[in-house]
Amino acid sequence: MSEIKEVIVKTDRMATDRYQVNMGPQHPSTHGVLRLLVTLEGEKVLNVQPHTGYIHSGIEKMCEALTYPQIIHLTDRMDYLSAHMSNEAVALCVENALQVEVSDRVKYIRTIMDELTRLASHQLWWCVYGMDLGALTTFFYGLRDRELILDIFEETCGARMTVSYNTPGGLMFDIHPNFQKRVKDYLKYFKTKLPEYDELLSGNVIMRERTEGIGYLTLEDAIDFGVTGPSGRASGFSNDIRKHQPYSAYPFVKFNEILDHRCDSLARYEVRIKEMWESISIIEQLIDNIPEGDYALKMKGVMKLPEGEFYQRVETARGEFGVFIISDGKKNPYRLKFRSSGFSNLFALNNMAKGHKIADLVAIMSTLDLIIPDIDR
Amino acid sequence: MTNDELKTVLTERFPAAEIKQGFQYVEMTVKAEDLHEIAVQLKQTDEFYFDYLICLTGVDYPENMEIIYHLESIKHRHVMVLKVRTADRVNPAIDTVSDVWITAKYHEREAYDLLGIHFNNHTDLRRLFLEDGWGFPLRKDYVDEVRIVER
Amino acid sequence: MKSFIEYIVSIFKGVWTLLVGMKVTGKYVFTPWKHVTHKYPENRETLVMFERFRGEVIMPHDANNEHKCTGCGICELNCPNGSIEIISKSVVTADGKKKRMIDQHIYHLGMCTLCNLCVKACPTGAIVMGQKFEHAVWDRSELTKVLNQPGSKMSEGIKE
Amino acid sequence: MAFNIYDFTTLTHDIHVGLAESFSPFLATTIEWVIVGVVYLIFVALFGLFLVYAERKVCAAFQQRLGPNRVGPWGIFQTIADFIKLLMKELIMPRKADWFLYNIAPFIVIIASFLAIAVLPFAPGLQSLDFDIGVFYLTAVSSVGVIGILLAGWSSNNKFSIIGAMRSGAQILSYELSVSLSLLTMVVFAGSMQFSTIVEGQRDAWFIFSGHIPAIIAFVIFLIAGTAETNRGPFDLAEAESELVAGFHTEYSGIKFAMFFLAEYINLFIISAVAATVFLGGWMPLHFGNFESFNHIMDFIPPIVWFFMKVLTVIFIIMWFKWTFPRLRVDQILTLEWKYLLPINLVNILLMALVVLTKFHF
Repeated sequence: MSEIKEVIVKTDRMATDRYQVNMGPQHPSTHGVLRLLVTLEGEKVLNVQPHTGYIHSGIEKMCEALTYPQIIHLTDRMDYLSAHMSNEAVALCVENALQVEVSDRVKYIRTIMDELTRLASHQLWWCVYGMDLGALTTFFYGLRDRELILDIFEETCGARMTVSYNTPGGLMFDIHPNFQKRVKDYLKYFKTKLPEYDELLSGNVIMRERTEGIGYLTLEDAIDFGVTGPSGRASGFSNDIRKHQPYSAYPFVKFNEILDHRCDSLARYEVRIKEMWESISIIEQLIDNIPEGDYALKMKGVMKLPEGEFYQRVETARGEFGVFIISDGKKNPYRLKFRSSGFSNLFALNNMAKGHKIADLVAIMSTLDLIIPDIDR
Repeated sequence: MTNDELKTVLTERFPAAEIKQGFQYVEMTVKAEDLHEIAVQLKQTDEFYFDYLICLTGVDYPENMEIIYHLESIKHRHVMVLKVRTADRVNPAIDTVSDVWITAKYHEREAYDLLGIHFNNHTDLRRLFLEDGWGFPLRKDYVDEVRIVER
Repeated sequence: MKSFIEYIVSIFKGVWTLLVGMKVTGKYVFTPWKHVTHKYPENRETLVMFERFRGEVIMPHDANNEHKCTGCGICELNCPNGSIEIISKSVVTADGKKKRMIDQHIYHLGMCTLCNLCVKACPTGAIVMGQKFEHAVWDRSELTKVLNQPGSKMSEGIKE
Repeated sequence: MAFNIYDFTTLTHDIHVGLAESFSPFLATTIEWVIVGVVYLIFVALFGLFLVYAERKVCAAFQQRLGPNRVGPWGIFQTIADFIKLLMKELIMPRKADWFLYNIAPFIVIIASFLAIAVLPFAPGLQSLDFDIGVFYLTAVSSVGVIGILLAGWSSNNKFSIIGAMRSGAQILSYELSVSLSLLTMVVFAGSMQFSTIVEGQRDAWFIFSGHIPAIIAFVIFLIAGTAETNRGPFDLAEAESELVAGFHTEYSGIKFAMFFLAEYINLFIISAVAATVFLGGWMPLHFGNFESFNHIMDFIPPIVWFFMKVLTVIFIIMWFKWTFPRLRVDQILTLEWKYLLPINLVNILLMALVVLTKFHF
């Protein structure tokens, strides 16, 4: 109530011109239970206030009671579209703290899985973005292609989304014998479908009009707000952890960090489309060269981290993900903090959507690729 | 700058602070009253230029609360950890850095929500996730008999 | 004049991009045999899940109604959600020794996140992941299962 | 009563004569009205249901899905099941809604659709009103529906509804111009506003062929503007699911929602039928100048079948639009109308007038 009063007092014109709309928690475009308190003047957005917490599950608190291998299964459920990467972040953090080095085979498989996850996530983002713009057919094309990746996951990891495939010290299972063939088949298939994405949506004049120059986020603001991932890179914020602090097999592969300096919705769109091509290229470099070796190290039954503070950054599909473990030498972390990418990205929304139409607000929010459990944790 | 260089420069620049090499990054512990001043300097001095606040973590220790800032410079590509301890554990208060890094505004709201750390001069210090009057779940002495099942 | 030409060109370009988009969807509408829908309840008979698929935790019993579970409780320790409870009992064996045996291996499917940690930790391989995925029940209590069948016993030759 | 699938004139005439002989003139006219009303009602309800089903199936095909396939063979009873569900649902009204306007709005929308359907010639003799200002009448009544939409949005006491209604108002007012002007282009060509005359004028060649360039431009503009008038994607701003939840009918449930839903599909039918009548020859078979044998085969197909074939084709194209394109923004929708369609349309009328004057047509 206090917020509403504030807005009315601040208006310089008739207060009746402005009104507030609650988008969410049950709104078709928020993809989850996010509530946006939007102040409107006609169709123009004046202010967006995100209200989070509808799906806050206290994962950080839960982690304090769990052992390190057990934490993995919670990270699946935060950013459920980047499950592999979040799993890997915890696994890497624990491995670093214990100062063990996994075999190259594990590194390669992890990287391939990461990139497959990124592909799947960007596909889902693409189709949902189309849906938010009103092109409902894209939704099914994106899902159609994503299903096949999930099949690959299911065969090797045993689950489609909440994979829990990484463990501290390696992997849950070795890859399935069919894995390489399936991935190669998939890439061959998807390379024919990705140009279709461009034909259907990227080139479309309506889509161009809806995105060009919309949702401007300057480089300074992107850094200041901590907008990472493809959204930040579209503003020229070079923040690809894979490039700057390489982990797993990323040092072994050649790939480009996709940067765009146009800072608008279209740039964020195109960065993700280009990232899909990059992911394909990374997987192609690795898939035939998976070295022999153990898929998991022999770890102690009860892992106890040395006393200290350990931070691990990885690049998920929607930005930088950080795991910060403070250990007091016991089998559970003393404090565990997840730096989630969506959390920082969300709060730049007000800055980007101000002055645009309500339809653009939806489109801009969609380009940020928000996952609500990732924000609320 | 590498960690060692960073450590040297930081020691020169902030003699009052306690600086050590952590597991990965240089860690600098500052006094609560100096925090804002140092944060401004870390961001604006050209040799540091820590313009990107990666992560803000509040930790509940037995005697005090600690707030840990992970900072990165996009220009120089170095990372450091800034730490600050509050004097009080029950009613912790600390200066905000949200005017230095905007993203801190929301991370601080999260820390306020989950740990009850009060950030002075914060323009919009409301709870972020939980209802008003919930309690501060990330504190070690938080009890919730209904929702937390101990094994 | 130049802007007028641009205006005309923009119309034709715009229409062209729209037609390209319509080509893509048109390609699919006229090839209905390429539909990707799975007819799920109809294909129940032929639907084979991947061998590693994690549907639920089960305890295989052999023909003599014997399982491999020693009741050691490692799975219970490893479970992050507390979805496994081991109730053991003391049994007097043939040679007069007292021995702890499993009485009930209780599994709360409703709490399980299918993370595979219990299966991985099991020293005797007594529990495995089952393929069943249709878990809908009318009452929540039906989700609590006892994995070892009534009257079953541990098979011989399992080291503790 | 002589029933002739190729010409319903004798059938309707016989009914009229039979009634006039048996009853007093007043009673006969009343009974005729009732019969016509009931026939239209049944037709609209059935065709509406069919269109909903067709839309689902077509949309599914675009999206590589199967669409409804549970209720009955190929799911053909799905829409009937849905309709029964809607009939049985509770009618919920927001507490502070304007009771009168809220309840009357769906009826205004559906009445407007019914009014428009009256002038459409389905086949020879199957037309209830044959005004000499048929086109004029149609454009007039087809925009009455927007009043219902505005009332629905206003009276619902919901911000999303009012935004949707206002969008719809602005949109339909603008696109009414394009619809009328593109029809006017064809009126210039046909030299008549009477639908029967327009159809009769296409006996040798449909207007889209005989009017060549200006007719094709007018047809394209009519399709775009017509899609916008029916509030269908990519112009479905009034409903705009991802932005406004359901726009003006957010707060409607049960049968009142069904009325909006039905009206939307009737409007789709009307727009397609007008396009088919004015541009594609209505119930006229496909004729090519001197190919006598070809023309003869075409004549063998009954006119009513021709009419519905054309209508369904146009409906399919409009569905194709919807399931391919992203939605426009509200300012873009007005830009499209005022900066593109309207000037093109005005130039096109001039072009058409030139074509008619120089007799440069087939």
